Amino acid sequence: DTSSDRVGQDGVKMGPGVTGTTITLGALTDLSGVYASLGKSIVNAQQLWVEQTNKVGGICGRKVEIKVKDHGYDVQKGVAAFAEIEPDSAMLTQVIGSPVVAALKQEIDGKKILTLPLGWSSTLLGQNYIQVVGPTYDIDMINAVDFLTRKAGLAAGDRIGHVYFEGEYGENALAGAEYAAKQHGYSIVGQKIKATDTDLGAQVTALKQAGVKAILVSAGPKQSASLVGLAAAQGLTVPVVGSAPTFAPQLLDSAAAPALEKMFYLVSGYPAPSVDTPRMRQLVQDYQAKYPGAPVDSGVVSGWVAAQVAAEALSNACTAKDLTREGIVAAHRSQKALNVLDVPLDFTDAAKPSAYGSFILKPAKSATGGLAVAEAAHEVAATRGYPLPKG
Amino acid sequence: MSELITGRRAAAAAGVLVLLALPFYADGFWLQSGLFAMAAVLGAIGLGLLTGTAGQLSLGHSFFLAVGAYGYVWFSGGASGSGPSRLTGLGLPPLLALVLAIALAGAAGAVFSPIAGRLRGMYLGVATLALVFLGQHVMLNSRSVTGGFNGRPVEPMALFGFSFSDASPRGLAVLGVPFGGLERLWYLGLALVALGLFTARNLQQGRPGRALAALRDSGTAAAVMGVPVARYRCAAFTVSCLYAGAGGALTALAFKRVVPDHFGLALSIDFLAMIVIGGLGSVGGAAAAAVLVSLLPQVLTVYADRLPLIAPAGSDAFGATPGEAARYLYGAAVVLILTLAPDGLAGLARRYRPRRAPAAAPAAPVPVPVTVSRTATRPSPGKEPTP
Amino acid sequence: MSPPERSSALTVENLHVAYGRAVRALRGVSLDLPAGRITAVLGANGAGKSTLLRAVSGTLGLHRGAITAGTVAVDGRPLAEDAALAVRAGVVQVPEGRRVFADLTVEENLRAGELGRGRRGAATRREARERVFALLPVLAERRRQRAGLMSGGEQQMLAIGRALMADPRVLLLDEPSLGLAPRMVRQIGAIVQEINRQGTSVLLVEQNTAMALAVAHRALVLENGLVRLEGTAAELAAGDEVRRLYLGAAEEDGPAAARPPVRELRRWTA
Amino acid sequence: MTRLAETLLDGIALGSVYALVALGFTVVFKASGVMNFAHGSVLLLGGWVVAATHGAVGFPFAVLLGAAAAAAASGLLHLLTARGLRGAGAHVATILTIGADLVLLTALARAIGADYLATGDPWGPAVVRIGGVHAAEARLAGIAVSVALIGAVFAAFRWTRWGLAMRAASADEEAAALMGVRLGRMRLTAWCAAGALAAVAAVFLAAFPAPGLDRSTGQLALAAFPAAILGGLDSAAGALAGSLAIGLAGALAAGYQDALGAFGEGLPGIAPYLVMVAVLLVRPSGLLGSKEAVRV
Amino acid sequence: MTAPAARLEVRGITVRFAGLTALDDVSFTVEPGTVHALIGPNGAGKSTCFNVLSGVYRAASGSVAYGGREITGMPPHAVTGLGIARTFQNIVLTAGTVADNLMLGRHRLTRAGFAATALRLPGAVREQRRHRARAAEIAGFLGLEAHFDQPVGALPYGVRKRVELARALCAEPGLLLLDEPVAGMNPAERLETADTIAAIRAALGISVLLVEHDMGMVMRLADTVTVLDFGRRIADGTPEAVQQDPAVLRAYLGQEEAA
Ligand SMILES: Nc1ncnc2c1ncn2[C@@H]1O[C@H](COP(=O)(O)OP(=O)(O)OP(=O)(O)O)[C@@H](O)[C@H]1O
Ligand SMILES: Nc1ncnc2c1ncn2[C@@H]1O[C@H](COP(=O)(O)OP(=O)(O)OP(=O)(O)O)[C@@H](O)[C@H]1O
Ligand SMILES: [Mg+2]
Ligand SMILES: [Mg+2]
Repeated sequence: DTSSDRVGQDGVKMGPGVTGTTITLGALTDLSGVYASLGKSIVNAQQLWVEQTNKVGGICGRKVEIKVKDHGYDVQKGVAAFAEIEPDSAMLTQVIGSPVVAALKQEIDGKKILTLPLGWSSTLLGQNYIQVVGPTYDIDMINAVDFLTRKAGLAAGDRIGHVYFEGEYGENALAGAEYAAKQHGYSIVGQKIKATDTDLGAQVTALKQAGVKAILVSAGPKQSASLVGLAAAQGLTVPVVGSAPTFAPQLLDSAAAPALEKMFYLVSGYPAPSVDTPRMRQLVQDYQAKYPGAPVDSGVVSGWVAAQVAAEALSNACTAKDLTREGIVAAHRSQKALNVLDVPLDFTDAAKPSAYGSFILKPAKSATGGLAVAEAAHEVAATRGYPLPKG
Repeated sequence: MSELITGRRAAAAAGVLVLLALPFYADGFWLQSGLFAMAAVLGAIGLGLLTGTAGQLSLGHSFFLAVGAYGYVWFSGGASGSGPSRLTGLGLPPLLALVLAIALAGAAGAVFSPIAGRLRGMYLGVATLALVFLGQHVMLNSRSVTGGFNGRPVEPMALFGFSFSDASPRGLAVLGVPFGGLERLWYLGLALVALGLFTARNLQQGRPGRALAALRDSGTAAAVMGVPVARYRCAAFTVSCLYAGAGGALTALAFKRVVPDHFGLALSIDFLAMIVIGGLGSVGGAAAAAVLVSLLPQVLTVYADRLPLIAPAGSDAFGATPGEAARYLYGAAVVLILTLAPDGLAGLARRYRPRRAPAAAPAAPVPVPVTVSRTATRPSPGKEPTP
Repeated sequence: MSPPERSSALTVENLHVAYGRAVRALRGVSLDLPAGRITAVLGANGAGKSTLLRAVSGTLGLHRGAITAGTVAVDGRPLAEDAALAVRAGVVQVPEGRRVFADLTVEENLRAGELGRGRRGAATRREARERVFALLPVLAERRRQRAGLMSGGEQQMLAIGRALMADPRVLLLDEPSLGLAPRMVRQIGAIVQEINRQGTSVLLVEQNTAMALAVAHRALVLENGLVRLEGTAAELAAGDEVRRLYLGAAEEDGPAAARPPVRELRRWTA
Repeated sequence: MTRLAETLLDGIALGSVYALVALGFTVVFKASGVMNFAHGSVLLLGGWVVAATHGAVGFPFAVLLGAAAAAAASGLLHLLTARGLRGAGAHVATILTIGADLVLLTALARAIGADYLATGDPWGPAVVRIGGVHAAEARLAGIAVSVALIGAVFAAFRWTRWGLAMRAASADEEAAALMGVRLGRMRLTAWCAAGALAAVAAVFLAAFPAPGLDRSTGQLALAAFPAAILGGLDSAAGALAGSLAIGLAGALAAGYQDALGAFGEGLPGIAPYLVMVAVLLVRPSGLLGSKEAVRV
Repeated sequence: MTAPAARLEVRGITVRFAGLTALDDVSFTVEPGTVHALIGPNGAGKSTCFNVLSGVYRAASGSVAYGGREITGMPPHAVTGLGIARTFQNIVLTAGTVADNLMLGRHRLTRAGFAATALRLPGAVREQRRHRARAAEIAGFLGLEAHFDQPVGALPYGVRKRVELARALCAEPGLLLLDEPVAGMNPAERLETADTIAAIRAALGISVLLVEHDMGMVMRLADTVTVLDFGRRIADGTPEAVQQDPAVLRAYLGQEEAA
C-alpha cells in the first residue's frame, strides 16, 4: 500500500501503522478459545517486550504498541479482525491458529504485511510476508528421529510409531518423520487421530502389536499424556518424543507424571525456560516480576522470540529510513544471523526454515516450565536434504 | 391504515438505501462482517425452508455451505502445483462457476435426501450431523480438490471483465471512495440476498411451500392431498441446499480463501439458532436473525473492551478478556431474546405490528411445528387428538 | 325427581378466561356442581365448553390461555391453576379428543391414569383395573396394543377408562361420546350413570344432547362464553329453544324451511 | 488375540462412559423434548467441582458434591428453559441451551485455565493383568459404575411411576398433566438426574489415561450424540447399546487402522458416524427406539 | 375440472396388523353419483378401509378398482390424482390459514413447480389467482368465507371439520371419502352438514362414501349401506333393509333399538 506512505520529520518513510510518534503492531490471538492459555503467554511476553522497549525510548524514536485482537480460534472472527486491524498495523507480531493463518494467506500477501504466525508448519514457507520463526514441525521430527536413533539404539528395519493430529500440524510432522525414517531404513506406523480423541487405548494397543521401538507424537498435551500413560500401563516402555505442542507443564501434576518423566521427550525449536543462560534467566525473572503467578511455558519463549524478530526488523528498517511495509519486510529478509535465546535464525530465504536445529527437552517437575534441556540444538545433516513440502 | 403501509414502505426503502450507501461510509471490518452476514442470510433462508417450512431438522447445513464454497473454488480455480500439493480445478468463468457451485450443493442435497426421507426429528438431525464430520474428513483428505487443511485460494468473482476484487479495474473509486474488493462484493452479496429473499418468500407462499408445510405436519395427510411425499422431501432438501450453496459461494468470495475449519459443527448450530431466533417458518425472521447471529459476536468482540470491568485484550489486568465478555454477552443475548420472544423475531414483529382492520383475526399465534421435539406436530388447540 | 339441596362438589364463580391477548373465551361463567350429581354442559362449537373444563382442571396454561378473573373451588377450597393439584383434589378430566398416550400400551395408559393419586396399594390398583376392564372389555382384550394404533372409538374408551383409574370425585368429561357407535354411546351413558351412582360428581360436556340430557340431572347451555340457560335436565329437554338448537328437533318439525338455505356450488370447469 | 481383546475392552470402556452422557441426553429429551446442548458444560462443571473439593472432603464425598452441583446446574437450566417458554415449543428451549452453554462454558474455561485437574480418583494409573490383557483399573471401574447406573435408570424408566410419568408426558403433555403428573417436577428431576450422570461420567473421562479434567473435557459429550441416536432416543438400553457400538466402532477402526489401508486414515474419527448412519438407514428409530405409533 | 364420478369396486380386501385382522375379505361397490355409507361398531375396520382406498395402507389381498382402473398398491398421491379425496376421522390440518389448507387441497389440480413459483413466472401467478378464486368459492359454499384468511389453529372444532370437508372438495373429486364428518357437531350443525353433503352430491354429481355413527344422518343421506363388524361385512343394502337386519341390530345399534 504505497499510496498511504508518508515521510516523517526524521526522514523515515512511514507506512500504515507508523506515525511520527508511534509504531502500531497487530496481533491476532486466541484468548478465549482452545489455545487461550498459549495465547495469553504469548501476549504477555510480547507486552513485556513492548514495555521494556518503550522504557528505553522505543524503536526509531517512536513508541511501540501492539493492538491485540482475540478471535477465540474462530476463522471468521479472525478474518474480520484482520480486516479491522490490518490498515493500522505495521506488521503482525503473532497470528495464532493455523486455520486462521491459512484463511489469511491471500490477504497477507495482498496487503504485504509482515506476519509472524505462531505455528510451525513448513507449508507456511515460501511466502515473502509470512515468517515462521524457528525450525518447522517436520524438521523437528527429523531431529527427533536422529535423537531416537542415538538414544534408543534403533537399527534399520525397526518400526517407529507416530501418533499425529489430522490437519496441517500433524501431517507436516509426519512428512518429516517419514523422510527421516526412510533415511535410516525404519518404517513408520502411523496413527491419525483427531483433537477430540483423548483416549488412545486402541492406538497404543495397535502400536504395541506392531512392535514399535519408539513413538513420535504430534498432537496435544492430553493425547501425549494418554499415550504415555497407557503405553507404560501396557508395558510398552519405549521412548516417546513429542512435537513442541504436545507438552504443558500442568501435565506434571497429573497421574501421567511418573510415566512422562520416565519415557517422554519433547523436540522443540526453542530452549526450555529453565535453561541456564543469562538471557533466559533475565526473561524468566522479568516475566515473573511482571506477571506473578503466571506459568512460564513455551508460549512465553515463543512470544518473546517473535517479539525480538519484530524488533530487529523494525530497527533495521529504521536504519534504512523505511518503515513502510515493504521496508520492514526488506529489512527482515536481510537478517542472516540473528540469535535470540540461542536460537540462530536466518531469514534470507523465505522458502527455507529459519532454523534447522532442535532442542530435546525432558519433563522435570522442579524445572521452570516443567522442562529441562536434554540436548542442545544442533543441526542434523539429514535436515538439509529434506525436500520441503509446498503449501 | 394506508399511512401505515406507506410508513412501512418508507422504512423499507430507507433500509435499502442505507444498505446501498454503506460501502461509502463503513470500513473494512464492517464490510467484511457484513458479507459474512449476507452469506449467513442465504444459508439461513435455506435452512428455514427445510427445517421451518418442511419440518426436516438439519444439523448438517454447514456441509452444504462447504459444498457451495469448495464447488465454486474448484469450478473457477485453475489447476496448479504438482506432487502432493497439486490442485485441480476447471478454471471456468466465475459466473458459470457460481451457478454450477449452487447446482452442485443442490445435487448434494438431492443425493442425501433419500436418507433424510427415512428419518424424523432428532434422528434426522444427528444423521445430518454426520455430514459435518464426513465433510470435514473429505475436505481434509481430497487435497487436490480442496487443498486439504490449508484450504485453497478463491478465484474472485468477475463479470464481463469487471472483477469483484481489488484487481481489474485497479484503483477504482466511486465518488472519491476507493472501491476495492470488499465494496464491490458488497453489491454482489446484496443482489444475491435480494434474490434469495424474493424467491424464498414466493416459494413459501406458493404451491410448493404449502405442500412442504403439509408434509411437515403430517406426511400421510400430505400424500392424501396429492403431494408426492418422497419427491417433495427430496425437493425440500435440494432447494434448501441451493441456498446453502449460494451462501457457501459467497462465504468463499468473502474469505478469499476457503478452509475446512470454518465449515464445522459450530456453524451448523449457528444456523439452527438463526432460524429459531428468527421464528420458525419465517423467511424474513430467519434473515434478520442471521444478521444478528453472525454480526453480534463480531461486534461484541470489537466493542467489548469499551465496556466497564473489561480489560483490553492483552493487558495484564484481572477480569474477563473482551473475547470472554463477548461470549458471555452473546450467550446471554440468545437467552434473553428467546425468553422475551419465544416466537422469534418474526413473532415479535407480529406482536408489534398494528392489527389488521376489522376482520380481527385471532391474535393467537399460528402453532409452529416443533421440529426439534419428538413428534412432527404439537397438538394444536381444539379437538385435535394425537392421531 | 328433583332431590333436596345438596352441597356443591365444584363451584365456579364469575369465571373469565382469555387465550393470548385477544380471544375471550369465557366472560363471566358461574356454575354449581351439586355433589353426587351429573351436570351436562351444552353449547355450540366454540361456545367455551372445553375452555370451562380446562379452567377447572388447570390446563389452560398449556393452551396459552389463563383465567383473567373469577374462581374455581372444590368443596369450598379454591383450586390454583395447577393440574396436579386438581387431580389431588379428585378432579379428573377426560380431555377433548381422547389424547391417549400413543406410544404406551393400553395397560400402561391405564397405569398412567393413577399417577396423580399418590401411592396406592397393589390391591387397590388391581381392583381399579378390574373395574375398568369390566366396564370396557375391549381394553382387556387389547392390553398390549399400543394406544396410538387403536381405532378412534377404542381410543375414546381408553381415555375414559384411564380417567376412571384415578377414582375421581369429580369427573370432567369432554365429549365422551365423540366417534362412538350408537350402542357404545348408550353404554357410555350407562357407565357415566354407574360411576355417578358410586358417588362421583360428573360434569359432562356433550354434543350428543339427547344422551346428555337423558343421563344428567342438571344442565346448562353455554353461548359465546356466557351461561345462556340453566335448569334441570328435564326442564331443558322440554324447552323449545334447546329442542330446536341442540336436539335436532327441527328435523321433525319442518325440514329445510327452518334451516339456513344451502348455498350453491358449480362444477369446476377449467 | 490379546490385541482384539484389548481393543474390545477399550471400546467397551469408552462406550460405557459415553453411555452415561448419552443417557443424560436421552432422559432430558424424553422429559422435555429438548436436545440439551449445554450437557457438555454441565459435565464439565460436575467434574470441576469434584476436582475442587476432593482435597478437602475426599473422593467419594467429592463425587457426591460434584453430582449435586451438576444436578443443580442442569435443573437450573431446565428452569431457565421452561420459564417463560410455556407452549413455545421444545426447539426454542433447545436453542436456549446453546446460549446458556456459551455462558457456562466460558466461565468454566476461565476457572480451569490451562490446567489438568485431578479428581482424586482412587485408581490412578494402576493396571490389572487378566491373562495377557492389560486393563486399567479406572476403566474397569468405569464399566462397572456405568452398567450399574444405566441399569438403575433403565429400571426407573420401566417400573417406577417417575418413568411412566416421563413416558406419558413425552407422548402427550397435556394428557399427562390431566393425569396429575407434575410436569415441572418430573422434568426437573429428569434434568437433575441427567446432570448427576454427567458428573459421574466426568470423573471417568478425567481418570487415567486422561491427564485429568481440562476445559475441553465437556466436548467429549458430542461423541455421545451419535450414541444416543444410534441406540434409539427413548430407550435406556438403547443408550447403552448405542454407546457400546460407537465405542467399539471407534476403537476397532483405530486399533486396526493399519489393516484398513488408505481407508483407515482418519477413519476412527468418523467411524461412529458411519455406523450410525448405516444403522439408521435400516432402523430409522435406532437400534432399540420405538417406532412412532401414529395412524390416520 | 371436477373429476367425473366413477364406480368404485372393492373386492375381497383383507388387512392384517400384528395378530389382528382389521379387514377380512370385504367387498362392496359404490355406484357413481350415490351416497354409500359404511357403518359398524368401533374398531370394525371402517377407517382402515378408508386407508386402503386412499392408498395409505396396503391390503394383504383383494383389489380395489376405480372406474375400472386398478388402484391397489398405488401411492396415496396417485390415488388422489384419479379424483378420490378424503377427510380424516381425527382432523389433520396444516398450520396456516384456511386458504392455505384449501389451496393445498388443490395441489393435484395445479402445476406451478419450484422454479416457476420462486420466480413468480406469470403462469404460476395466474394459476394461483384462478385457483384461489375457486377455493374462496368453495369456502363460501361451506360458510367459511369469514374464516378464509384466519389461521386454522384457533378455530372451533366444528369449523375445522368444515375446513377439512372444504379441502377435500377443493380437489374437485369424483369420489369423496368422509370419515365421521359430523362427529363433535351439535344436532343443528349436523343437519346443516347433511344438507351440504346432499347438495354436493346433487350439484357436482359425484359419489360419496361416508363413515358415520349418526344413524339419523346415514338414513337421511345414504342410498346404500355396508355394515362391518370385526372386519367382516355383515350386511349390505338399502338403509331401511340394513336397519332391520338382526345382525346389525345386535352388533351395532344395540338391543333397545330393536324394540
Ligand atoms: N388455544 C386457543 N387459542 C386461541 N383461541 C382458542 C383456543 N382454544 C379455544 N379457543 C377459542 O375459544 C373459544 C371457545 O373454545 P372452546 O374450545 O372452549 O369451545 P367448545 O365449546 O369446546 O367448542 P367445541 O364444541 O368445538 O369443542 C372459541 O372461540 C375458540 O376459537
Ligand atoms: N396401524 C395399525 N396397527 C395396529 N392395529 C391397527 C392399526 N390400524 C388399525 N388397527 C386396528 O384395526 C381395527 C380397526 O380399526 P379402524 O380404525 O379401521 O376402526 P373403525 O371401524 O374406524 O373404528 P372407529 O369407529 O372406532 O373409528 C382396530 O381394532 C384397530 O385397533
Ligand atoms: Mg370443546
Ligand atoms: Mg375410524
